[in-house]
Amino acid sequence: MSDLTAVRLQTEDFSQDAEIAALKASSKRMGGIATFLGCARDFSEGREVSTIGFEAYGAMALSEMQQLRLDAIAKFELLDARIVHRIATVTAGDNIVFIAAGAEHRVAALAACHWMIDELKLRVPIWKKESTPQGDAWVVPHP
Amino acid sequence: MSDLTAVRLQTEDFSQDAEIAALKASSKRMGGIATFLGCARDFSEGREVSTIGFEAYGAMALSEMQQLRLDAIAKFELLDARIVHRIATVTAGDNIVFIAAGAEHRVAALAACHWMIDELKLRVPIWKKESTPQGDAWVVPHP
Amino acid sequence: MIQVLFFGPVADRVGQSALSVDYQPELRLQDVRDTLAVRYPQAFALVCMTAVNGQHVRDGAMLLPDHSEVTFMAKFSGG
Amino acid sequence: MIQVLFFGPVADRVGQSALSVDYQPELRLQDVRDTLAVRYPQAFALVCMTAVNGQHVRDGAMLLPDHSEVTFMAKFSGG
Repeated sequence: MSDLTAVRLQTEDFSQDAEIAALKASSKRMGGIATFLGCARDFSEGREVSTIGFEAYGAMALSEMQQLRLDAIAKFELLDARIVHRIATVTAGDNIVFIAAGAEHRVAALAACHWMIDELKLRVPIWKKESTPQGDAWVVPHP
Repeated sequence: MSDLTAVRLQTEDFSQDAEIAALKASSKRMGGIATFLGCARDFSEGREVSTIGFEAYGAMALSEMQQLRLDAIAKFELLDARIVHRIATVTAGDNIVFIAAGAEHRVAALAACHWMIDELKLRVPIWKKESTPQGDAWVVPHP
Repeated sequence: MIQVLFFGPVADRVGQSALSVDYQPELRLQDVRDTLAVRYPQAFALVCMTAVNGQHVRDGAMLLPDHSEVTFMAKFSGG
Repeated sequence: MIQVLFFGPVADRVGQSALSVDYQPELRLQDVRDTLAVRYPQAFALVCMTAVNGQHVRDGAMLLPDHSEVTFMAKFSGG
């Protein structure tokens, strides 16, 4: 049985079905569930990418993700929310990050999901390195 | 092996994992996948709901959903999109509708997913009947 | 022959999900609607969209070809 | 002793992921930053956020308690 805590950093992949089942278990009043799944691409900023590696300041990243979940639940009156981020080396098509927001109605779920992935990128101390045929480079996000 | 056509009306439940895998198979350039899952609630407009039944004008519903998918792909430059709607009698917590939008970047995927579920409700000839302890009633959507 | 279909709340109020209307030349969509609305006023009070052969039609003046499938529909509530 | 942590691109440029700075009374966050920025100018050119004991700190005048964990971080690129 894998760990299905609502907020996790982990090496291994995750299952959307398992995450959604865990989210739904919190309420029978959940009418809308919005999710965002971030995946590794084989091409970025004009360069071929062979692998992507992640490094996190683990303790702080986890506490920032936990706070982000609570902030989203309060801000959008969610019934529940989940955030999972892999810290691993991945290749094209692999899952990287999963956000789920469950609410009574769809508008709150969709808005919360969008907000959570935007905030995660700003708040959570994780860094991404892309390996390309030209060498490795840490990604510098656009402002 | 269940049918994994990109647009479907079906009685049986579906798997998010299977849908996402099918969506991803279309491109290695997909960096963001946004999904919306609509579920049956045990409570609606102040009334307890025991079951929800759906009826569709099947041929038209399917062609409207197919067109909606193509419109979303064109409008948001998606790499792929999927729409699945169950036509069945469901109870609280059961899946009803699934929308997935895959794009190179998250903003397009999230916007397309939101747009598709809004448009589906406007365009697709499906009707919902709620069974409550007080009797059955077809749902009249708000304007 | 024109095939008329009803679904969901409209079918409930009509008491059936399909009926036929005799075809005649120059038959317009609005003619079929008017005839049926007199017979099923409660059902037609719900009708806010019409399709001919599975396509939305807004123009009641549309001439119906023989063997058309006409559907009078209440507001959708899927999703 | 103050424990200083580096991650990702900053760690790469420093050449290590942790180092220690001697504690002294009245030691401010900015003092540690200034000292290390002289030693590792290329790494600190990337630093745009600082945490003390896992909490974001913007005020360089913050006094560092002994045994603090200080982290100088480049812009995040997770997700």
